[in-house]
Amino acid sequence: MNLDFSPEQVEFRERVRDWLHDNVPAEKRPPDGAEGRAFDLAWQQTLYRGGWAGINWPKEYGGQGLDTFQQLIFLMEYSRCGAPGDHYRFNGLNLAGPTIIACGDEAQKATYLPPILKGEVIWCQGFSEPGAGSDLASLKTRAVIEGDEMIVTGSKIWTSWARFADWQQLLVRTDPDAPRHQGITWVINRMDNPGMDIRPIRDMAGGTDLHEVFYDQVRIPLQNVVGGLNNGWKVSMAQLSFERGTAFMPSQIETQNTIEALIELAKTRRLEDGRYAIEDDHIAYQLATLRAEIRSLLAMTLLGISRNERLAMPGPEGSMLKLFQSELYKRITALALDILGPDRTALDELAGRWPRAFLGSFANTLGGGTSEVMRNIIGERCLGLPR
Amino acid sequence: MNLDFSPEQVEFRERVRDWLHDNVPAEKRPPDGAEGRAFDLAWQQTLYRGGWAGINWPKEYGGQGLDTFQQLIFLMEYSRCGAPGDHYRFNGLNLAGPTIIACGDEAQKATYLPPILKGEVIWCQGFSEPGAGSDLASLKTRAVIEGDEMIVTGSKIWTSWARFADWQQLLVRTDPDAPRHQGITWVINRMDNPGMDIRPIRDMAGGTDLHEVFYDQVRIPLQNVVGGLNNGWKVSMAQLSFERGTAFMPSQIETQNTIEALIELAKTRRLEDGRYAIEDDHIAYQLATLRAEIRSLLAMTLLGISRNERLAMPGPEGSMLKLFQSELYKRITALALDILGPDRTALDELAGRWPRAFLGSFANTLGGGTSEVMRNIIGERCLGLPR
Amino acid sequence: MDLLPSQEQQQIVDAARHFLEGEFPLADALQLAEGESRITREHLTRIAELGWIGIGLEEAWGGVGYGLCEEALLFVELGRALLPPSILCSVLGARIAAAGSTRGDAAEMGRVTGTILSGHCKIAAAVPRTSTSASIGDVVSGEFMLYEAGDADFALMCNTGGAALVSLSALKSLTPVSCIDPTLSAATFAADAIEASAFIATAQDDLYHRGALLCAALLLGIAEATLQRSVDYAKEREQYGKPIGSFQAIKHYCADMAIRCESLRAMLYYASVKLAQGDDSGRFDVHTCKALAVNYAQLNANTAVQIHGGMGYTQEMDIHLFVKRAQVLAGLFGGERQHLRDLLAQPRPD
Amino acid sequence: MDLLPSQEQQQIVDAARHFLEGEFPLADALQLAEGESRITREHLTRIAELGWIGIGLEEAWGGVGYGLCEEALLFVELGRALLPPSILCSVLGARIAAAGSTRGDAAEMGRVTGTILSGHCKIAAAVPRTSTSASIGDVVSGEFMLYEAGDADFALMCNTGGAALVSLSALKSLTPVSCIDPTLSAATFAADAIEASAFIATAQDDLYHRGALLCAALLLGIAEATLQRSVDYAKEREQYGKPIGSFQAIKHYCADMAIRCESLRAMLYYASVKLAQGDDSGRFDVHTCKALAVNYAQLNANTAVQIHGGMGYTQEMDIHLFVKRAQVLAGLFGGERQHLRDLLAQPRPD
Repeated sequence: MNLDFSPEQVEFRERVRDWLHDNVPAEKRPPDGAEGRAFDLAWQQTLYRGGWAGINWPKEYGGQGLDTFQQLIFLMEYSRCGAPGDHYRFNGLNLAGPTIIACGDEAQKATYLPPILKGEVIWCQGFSEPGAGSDLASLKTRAVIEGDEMIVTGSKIWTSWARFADWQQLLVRTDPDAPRHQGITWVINRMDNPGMDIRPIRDMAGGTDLHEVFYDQVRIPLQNVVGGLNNGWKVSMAQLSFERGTAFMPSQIETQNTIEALIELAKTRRLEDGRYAIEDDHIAYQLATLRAEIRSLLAMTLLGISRNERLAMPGPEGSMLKLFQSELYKRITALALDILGPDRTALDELAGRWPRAFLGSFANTLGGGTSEVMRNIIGERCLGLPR
Repeated sequence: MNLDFSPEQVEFRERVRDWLHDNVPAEKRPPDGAEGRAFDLAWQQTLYRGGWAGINWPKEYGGQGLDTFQQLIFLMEYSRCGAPGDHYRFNGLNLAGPTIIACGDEAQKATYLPPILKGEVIWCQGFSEPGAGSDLASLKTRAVIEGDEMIVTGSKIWTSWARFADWQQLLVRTDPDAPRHQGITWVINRMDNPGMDIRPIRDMAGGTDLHEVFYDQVRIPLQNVVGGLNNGWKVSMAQLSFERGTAFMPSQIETQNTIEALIELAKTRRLEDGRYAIEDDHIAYQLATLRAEIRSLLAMTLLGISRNERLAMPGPEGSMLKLFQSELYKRITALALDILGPDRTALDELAGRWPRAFLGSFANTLGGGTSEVMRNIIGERCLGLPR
Repeated sequence: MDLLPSQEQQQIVDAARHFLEGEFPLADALQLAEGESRITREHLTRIAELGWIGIGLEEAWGGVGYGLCEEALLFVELGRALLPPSILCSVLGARIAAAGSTRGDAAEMGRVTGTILSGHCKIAAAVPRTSTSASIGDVVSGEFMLYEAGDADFALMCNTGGAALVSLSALKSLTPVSCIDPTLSAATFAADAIEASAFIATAQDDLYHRGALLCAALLLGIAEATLQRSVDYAKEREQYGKPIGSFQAIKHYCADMAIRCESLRAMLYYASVKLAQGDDSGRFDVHTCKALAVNYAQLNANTAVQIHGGMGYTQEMDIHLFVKRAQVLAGLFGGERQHLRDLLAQPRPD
Repeated sequence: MDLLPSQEQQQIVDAARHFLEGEFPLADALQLAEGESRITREHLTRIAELGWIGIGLEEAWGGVGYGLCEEALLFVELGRALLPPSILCSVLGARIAAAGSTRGDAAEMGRVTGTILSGHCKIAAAVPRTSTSASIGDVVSGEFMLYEAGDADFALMCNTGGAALVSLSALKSLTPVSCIDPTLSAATFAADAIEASAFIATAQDDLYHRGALLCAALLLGIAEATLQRSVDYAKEREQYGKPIGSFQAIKHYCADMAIRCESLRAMLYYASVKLAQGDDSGRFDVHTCKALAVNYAQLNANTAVQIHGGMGYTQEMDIHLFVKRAQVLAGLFGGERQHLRDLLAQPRPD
């Protein structure tokens, strides 16, 4: 039990801090869309040039080959200084990339990994389907093998950033006769592939980052299959453990910024009765409880990393982090609206970012596994309860 | 939509109020045991002599033959003036009695109903079994028919007041080959019947009102069967609807006394920081919320009675009252302990009734159907969700 | 004593629900441009023709002559259909104007009463942004959030002291605000001693508590509509080969939502009767009702999003509109905190 | 950086758990008469022989020379086994006595340190009934709740200013109290300027935060023990033909309990390290830890009763003991409210 960084780690932290101080862009990220894409790629290019892209990715693919602790140090400094979020880069850096590292062949690694780190491409995901949200194994999008290609027909939903992505990690059913967890294949698809139709979905916070994607006889070369034909369930499970392991670390660290900002809000906003919000004991206790739980979220993250470091693979505890954080975030934003009183209905400066954050928070307990599915996973995989 | 009492009802209320004022005993009920039994029976005798026993029971069995609204008026006045609780009388007055009225034959009614109202006997229940708490239909206590008797072997658990009861309403399996909901019979059993062993269970609040009851070849005449052989499931379901309908009305009304007492406590107790508890906004909002929810509990009770009056039978909404009230009661007592601070660990005068009430409150969300079972019932029977 | 609606009352409810489902299907709201009102001037006159605006107003003033109970029942249906809060303002505004017609500029106020009742006058809701700074009387000051100012004639503002109608033309500078509820327009304004067109003190007609009660009715509509949608969806939508309503997680969410509806409906009936008959506990019961309504409607609407999964998070379904409207209504006629304080301050109700 | 216990630390944990399961099975507690202590004088000396009382005390003072982290790990196990809080008082008492031995009545305090470390001295916990009225220093005043006074030699009392040992013989009139926890005796007393046997100010050795942290460790033991029992029971107990753990209601209760354990364990480790190394955020982290611990241990213990059904409500199972002990520990070394206030008052931690 220690939280000491080695002299090398301390030195590393200084270098990160200095570099970020000099390089984090002053301007805000433009709203989503083509400008958002350009901004994200430019920032990734800056990171790459500075030698900070893919902290824990292998060096031969453009990464830095550093360990989880260095990644942690980097992310903590990164989050602290308010550097740009992952946004469109999220999928490539945290899901598709790590999956190709873990399950891809040499050619795939050489082809797909460097462009991610160099800020040349955006990736998206094609897992969920209209009929199968939480129940991934029941996916129906069909892929028929023909020669050295597969021909894909069906549809996917909840694909973030599809309109602005170059590549897609896609799950398709290649063997309809196999049991439902088998016969699924994980394959790389070009987003400008003929036969695709991409339709944005407006979410309740007003964003259009989510999409439905339709596939009509879309041809994908078999060499794009990662981890082998009909082995996609295993590949995607490996990925979900990244998603529930370290991929959300930045947003866990970010959550601390959010509660601190809310505490500041409570110190400056007055309630209906004229008092500052923080003078209301009910609000104060809620703020304190959230601050405490978010502090423990940091400790859980560090404990999780320590565990991963010893066990070499993220354990099911990542599900606890995901669930805990998403529920905390909902409580933070709901409390913010309570503090704002009648102003809570304003989506502009009047109420700051909070009402939009409140609306956006609903996504957190749905995307990447609903809270109910996460509780099932925790019950079954962490605690061994019967299905 | 009206809450007006007719002139006759107002006049009735005056009579109730006057009589209670003159007759409610000044002394507190002695603790459970033989003295408790004697007190309860004596008070029931007083009620009977005064013409207030069995407000809505048929006149021919000693009841008053009045309607639900008169019963409501009576109970409201009763609760308001702090008259003794049902205690040992609960089962006979609210469960066994109404069931015999609904499903018993003429002889059974004439034999068993008057002694309940006259304060001569105490009843208890024998439904749950060690292996089947919530899952009543899986009960295993066997009854073999032999001539005009059944011979019962098995065990029951959670029987309140068994040591001090004269009669028991017992559910036994009379046809082991029938599907689980069939082959069950509801029968009346004497508590001094040979072959019975009654073992008190100490509950977490220190009480010994609950029991396990063992039956070894216990003989019960078949004329004690209520509602017909193998028809016990239906009889007991009718009973559960009483239990979830009007039987808890007194305790619903009582809950209002409890929250008002807690508000008083908060006005006189000081917190660690020297302020009165009610000056803490967090405590104040919780008290206000509970007061509001308990007010709505009263309104729900009145709405339920109005519905019963139109539909002639308690609907599944009674399950909502049961669940809502038991969860509210837990929150009240937990808040009381929070207000008490370090004194909360004292079971005597120092902290008043609250710590014991807190411990006792755990029974409310377990007995008479756990909160989880109640939510299933509401989901399935009130909302029509699939099983 | 009978807390259920009478046959006549139930007919009002059934007719209203039937009309609203036919004329204002919520699907239409999904097609609106942001800030575009669902209720045009024309709609408002049709609604007025049904007698809804004057439903609880005395006949002597041109109303239909029913009471608060019928008003409350109607507003549950308006809440369920997500009709905008300006209708509530019309109902209350008619009372202010009618009372105003008995004094001061009597003729003018008599005329206004008529235009409100006939749906030819639209009234926007003005909510004090902090109650301490707002002063509402014959002269009005303070900072307000205004909903549906677009083509409105008056703004209605109200606090515990009374309720005022202010001509919208008297408000110099409205600052438009992007409203969380896409079916409502919003703006802020600062009033510096503006003369009200009419003001009515609480002692004369208690519009604050009446407004809070009707607002609670609108919120009950939200709580019930989101429960109903959730139950329907849970029966239909399958995952893992079963309707999701067979999973306890979903089933128990629905059960808790149902209890909230039952509790709030019972309380609304109870408070309506008590306030209508001027009972001692009337105000206590209204505080109770509004506090529960704010809490329960939000819980139900928010839970409905979770039950509907990803689809609930989109604007392709209507669930999000309930979530958003609940936030707007939470602030009208006193927030949850205020009503909780007020109800706790009262003596024990009988 | 590695937040997990080292191999050596894990050995301490394993050995402690093994010893406790063998020597103090909780089944024994169910047989005790009310107020009878599970830890006799003899038990205490055996525990002392294991080095537990001096585990975190510097060797120079006769301790084992481990640190706060090892102490915290040990106390999780003591919490799981529901050993009484007097052991916590012994651990802190030894520090007071040892520090006292460097000044004042040095010889006497040196002797006391020895008797505490060898388990020949028992120390009762005295909790200020309201922190405003209690004054703790070389002279002690105020009203206190006292646990395990029975055969104790000293009472330990502590607040943010420091910690004192008071000879039990100096307390004139104890008023016995029936304790909610049947394995603990309790009493109240009013101290009117009683001279302490020893006092140590927070500036010299911060026993308030150390005590709060170790108390949080005891509470984590409760949270984990009740989770474990619930999971075991949910796998075993069948209803409707299935283990109850396969029902989502129960499964999700267990999942939430598991998150609380993970959160609290991580926070305990983190706070132990931070407080031990005198980090700026150390006290913030302890406030956080104790506030979470009080909340989570109660939630877990209370939920465990519900999961165990009727049996959980009886004294035939041990669940009720955890519920009750959590109430006692909630008040030791500052309650939840106090720690929440304190952590909110601190600047943003790094």
